[in-house]
Amino acid sequence: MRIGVVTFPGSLDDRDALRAVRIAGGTPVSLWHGDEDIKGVDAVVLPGGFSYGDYLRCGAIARFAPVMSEIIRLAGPPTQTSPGLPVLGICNGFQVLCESHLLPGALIRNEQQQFICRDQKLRIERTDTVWTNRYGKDDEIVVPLKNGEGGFAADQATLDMLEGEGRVVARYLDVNPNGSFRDIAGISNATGTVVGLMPHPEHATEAGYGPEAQAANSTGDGTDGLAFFTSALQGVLSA
Amino acid sequence: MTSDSMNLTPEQRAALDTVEKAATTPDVEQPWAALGMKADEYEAVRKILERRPTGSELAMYSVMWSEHCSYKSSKVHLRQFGEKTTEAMKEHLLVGIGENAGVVDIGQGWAVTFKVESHNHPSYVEPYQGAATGVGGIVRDIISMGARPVAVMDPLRFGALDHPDTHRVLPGIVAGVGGYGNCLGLPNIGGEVSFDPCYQGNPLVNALAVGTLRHEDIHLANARGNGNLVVLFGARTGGDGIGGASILASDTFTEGGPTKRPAVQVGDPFAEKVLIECCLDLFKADVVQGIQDLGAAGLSCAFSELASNGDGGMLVHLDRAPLRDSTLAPEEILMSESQERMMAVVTPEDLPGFLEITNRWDVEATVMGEVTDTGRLVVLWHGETIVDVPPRSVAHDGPVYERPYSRPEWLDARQADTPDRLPKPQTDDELKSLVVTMAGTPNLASRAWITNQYDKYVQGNTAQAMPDDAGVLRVDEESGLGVAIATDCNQRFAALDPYTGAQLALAEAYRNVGVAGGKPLAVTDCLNFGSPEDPAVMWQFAEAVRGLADGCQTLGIPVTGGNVSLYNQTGSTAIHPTPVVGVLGVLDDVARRTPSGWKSAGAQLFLLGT
Amino acid sequence: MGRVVIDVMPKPEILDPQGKAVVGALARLGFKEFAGARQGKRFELEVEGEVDQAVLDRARQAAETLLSNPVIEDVVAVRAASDQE
Amino acid sequence: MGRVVIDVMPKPEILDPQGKAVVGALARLGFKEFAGARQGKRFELEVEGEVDQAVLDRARQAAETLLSNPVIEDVVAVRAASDQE
Ligand SMILES: Nc1ncnc2c1ncn2[C@@H]1O[C@H](COP(=O)(O)OP(=O)(O)O)[C@@H](O)[C@H]1O
Repeated sequence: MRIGVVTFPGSLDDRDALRAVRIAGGTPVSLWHGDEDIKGVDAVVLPGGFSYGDYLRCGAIARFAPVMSEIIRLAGPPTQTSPGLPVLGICNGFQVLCESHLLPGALIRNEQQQFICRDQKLRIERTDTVWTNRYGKDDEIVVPLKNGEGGFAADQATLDMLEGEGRVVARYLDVNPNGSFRDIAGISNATGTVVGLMPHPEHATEAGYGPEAQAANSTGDGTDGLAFFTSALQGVLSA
Repeated sequence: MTSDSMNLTPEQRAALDTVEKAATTPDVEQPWAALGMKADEYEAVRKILERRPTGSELAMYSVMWSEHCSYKSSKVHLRQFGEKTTEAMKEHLLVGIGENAGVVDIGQGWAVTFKVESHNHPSYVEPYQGAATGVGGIVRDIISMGARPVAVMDPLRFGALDHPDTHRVLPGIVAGVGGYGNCLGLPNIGGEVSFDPCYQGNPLVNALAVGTLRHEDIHLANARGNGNLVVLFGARTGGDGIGGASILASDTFTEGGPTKRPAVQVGDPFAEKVLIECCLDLFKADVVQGIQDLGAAGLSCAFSELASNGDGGMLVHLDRAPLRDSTLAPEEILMSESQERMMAVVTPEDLPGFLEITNRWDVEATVMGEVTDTGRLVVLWHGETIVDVPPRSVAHDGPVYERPYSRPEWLDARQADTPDRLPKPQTDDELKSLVVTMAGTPNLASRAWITNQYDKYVQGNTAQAMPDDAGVLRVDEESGLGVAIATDCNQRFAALDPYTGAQLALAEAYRNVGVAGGKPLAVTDCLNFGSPEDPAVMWQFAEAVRGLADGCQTLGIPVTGGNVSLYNQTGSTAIHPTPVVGVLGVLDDVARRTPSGWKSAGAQLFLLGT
Repeated sequence: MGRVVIDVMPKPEILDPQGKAVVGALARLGFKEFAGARQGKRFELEVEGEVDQAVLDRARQAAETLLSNPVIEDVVAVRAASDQE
Repeated sequence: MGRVVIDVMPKPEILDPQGKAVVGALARLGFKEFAGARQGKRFELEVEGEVDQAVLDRARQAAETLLSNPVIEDVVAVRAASDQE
């Protein structure tokens, strides 16, 4: 199972995502923003960071990278021959997915106007996506969150549509860290192949390097994020 | 490499201050005083050159001989760090004081480089950009050693928390440290936040960066090998931070006079992130002979230091420097502090490979000139020679001062003023309320409101960060080999007794590394003091250095590098002496680190020591 | 050398955290008469030669594809810079 | 209800990483005619009633104290919003 991780200039968590894929048992493959080729990978992770500095809007410039044209093409609506390339966008990757219109809505400046880094509790609400099928419905997990522009925003109709179709993948619990509408931390496309998530599951895949154990109440050792990556292995196999 | 003097208009050529012209016009008045030089320093330059300096030479000498670049007041004291370092203490030292940063062997073929530096004054003027470019600058020091930067720390000091100006300064500085570090993908693994009215008009922004490398990857700042090329790469040169140089430019450019030159530098962390990755690829491809980052004193520093550390001379065509502002005069280009630039020495054979990598990262690279065997640093401007100097005289043989110092008389009164005059809590309730009050004071309360703005997770190797006593990082993912780093200083102790205060700072950082499970190996320091022209301050400085050097000798770990920041004062009132000390230790396996805090009910408590 | 000015503002119905922070800060400084604030972006693009209709059309295209995100922002103006600007 | 528009731009001599990013991205998308770009801020402040000179003076004061950083930015315009805006 080969999972590609795109490096844009300014990507930061690309190496962490590659490591998470490896820990999950997959084969990590580095992809380069300037290539149109995705090396035949089975799924793609768009990692966190500040692609192209994010000076214009987060993800706005990365969306036009050559590799994104290919990813947008392959991840588009399912056809008879293909269910659509699974893509997980984490943080900046989520922003890129929204700018690419693979996911609805947008991510705006945190309500409190500051970058925030914290161990964040989430509820996993959709478990039939490629990226969350190893979680139980309504599992509560703790993974790091770190963003300056992480507030999920969309108009009422879009929000109602996402809720109605059960496309809210994860919701913030206890604290809404950035002013996201309806506490939304992550959403998916209709078929559950494309998922965008503001918090960072790749930073919670190795005991001792993730959230403090006592805060991580699902696995108890700070590895609550690993199931995103093991899910993909499972999900891609069964797809 | 043809020179193109035709690009200058006849007026520009006539206005240009060349070496030739300097030799025939000895009596031209030069603005050395306005550039911060003393009369005898200017005379010394004339003696070295056996003529008056050109405007460009004056620019170079004035900035390289400034306190900031030449350490002219502190040098005589700092020597102790070397002199008191025994052979045994050097056991783990791969590169010592003098290079961009020290390099320490941590075993298994791995090395670590780390250094702390100040960006105090710029952060007061423009808090966000000042702090941001402070982080950017220290990170470039780490890259230039051949290392991958892996973490930052930020010892910060502010005036009173409730002072209105603190509300201007603090949020900007914290956002700047965070904004730049977060965007570079460097976890922030610790630091300090301390409030004291002495910093009201002079906050301290110290930034520490750590990098890791394999032993064989060490790179040094020298220009060797006749015919090797000198390549400037990274951001374009603009008019950043050259307030003083405009004085010179106004000599040169008659029409219109000097344009407005910003005294502040604006950082572009994205450009630096790309520069990091680009440099690492260059090192991997083994196409770099010598490398130097551009910081304070910009090209003046890079040219003269590379040449001075090398074995010959250097010839550069300054007009080749890519500019952001085409109106810059050569003196200004030499002095510009534009951020996110590096300079490398590359063999002609390696140049194509070098350029292929810079192109891949969209980093602009320009061959500025070459290493020569003349022993001179020669700078051309459209074919005209505007600098011709012995590089060592600029970079290393600057003035050295033995400034007078004496123990201030008021120290006795200060030392006599002990806590004994404070009321002691008499009852349980008083004790309880005192503890609660103390816990609520800004200097003891949680710093989470600040540290929550820093990414501590990026790179996935942070084993310990805020609120632990020391930051702990994994260096080798297979073996778990890692490092622990802590920075400390209690300026109030140092104000009472700078000798002991510096040792207490060292001891605290040493203990913090020790309790985390690290074996302390090396020290870096950032010495923040007032004006060296005040004998009382100079005494504090001398005592602090002596204390730190003695302390290091007692503990058996060497100082590998650091930074001195003087003139931290408001009017004639200096800040408390603030010798910030960083200690680095090694852990064979970070899995065995010890975090602070009580983790389980029923654990037993022991008090160790006296 | 001509200059095009492009103004982009957050859509009225979208929460504007910066704008909210600005109103708060203004009020604290005593500027209580400003009851609302929104913060958007202003771009200045340089072109060789005159800013004619063709240039403005291209600039609008750039504004709508890259410089703004239609989900949260509106392009409120695309125009030649006046001489004073 | 009146509206004041305030435009703030980075000083010309100051590095503008945003502008740099915009030119680069425009060029990659084929908008090669835009040789330079700078990115600044546009604020809209709301007031009860008319925007008269007194309001504009106050707005300029706000622009210079809070909305811009004089070390690196210039306030390029303070004006009443036109009806179309
Ligand atoms: N400016 C800062 N940046 C990052 N970490 C900081 C900063 N200030 C304090 N910290 C971290 O917060 C924790 C508590 O700091 P401090 O109260 O100074 O510790 P102590 O009192 O134990 O020396 C430490 O982990 C320290 O590294």
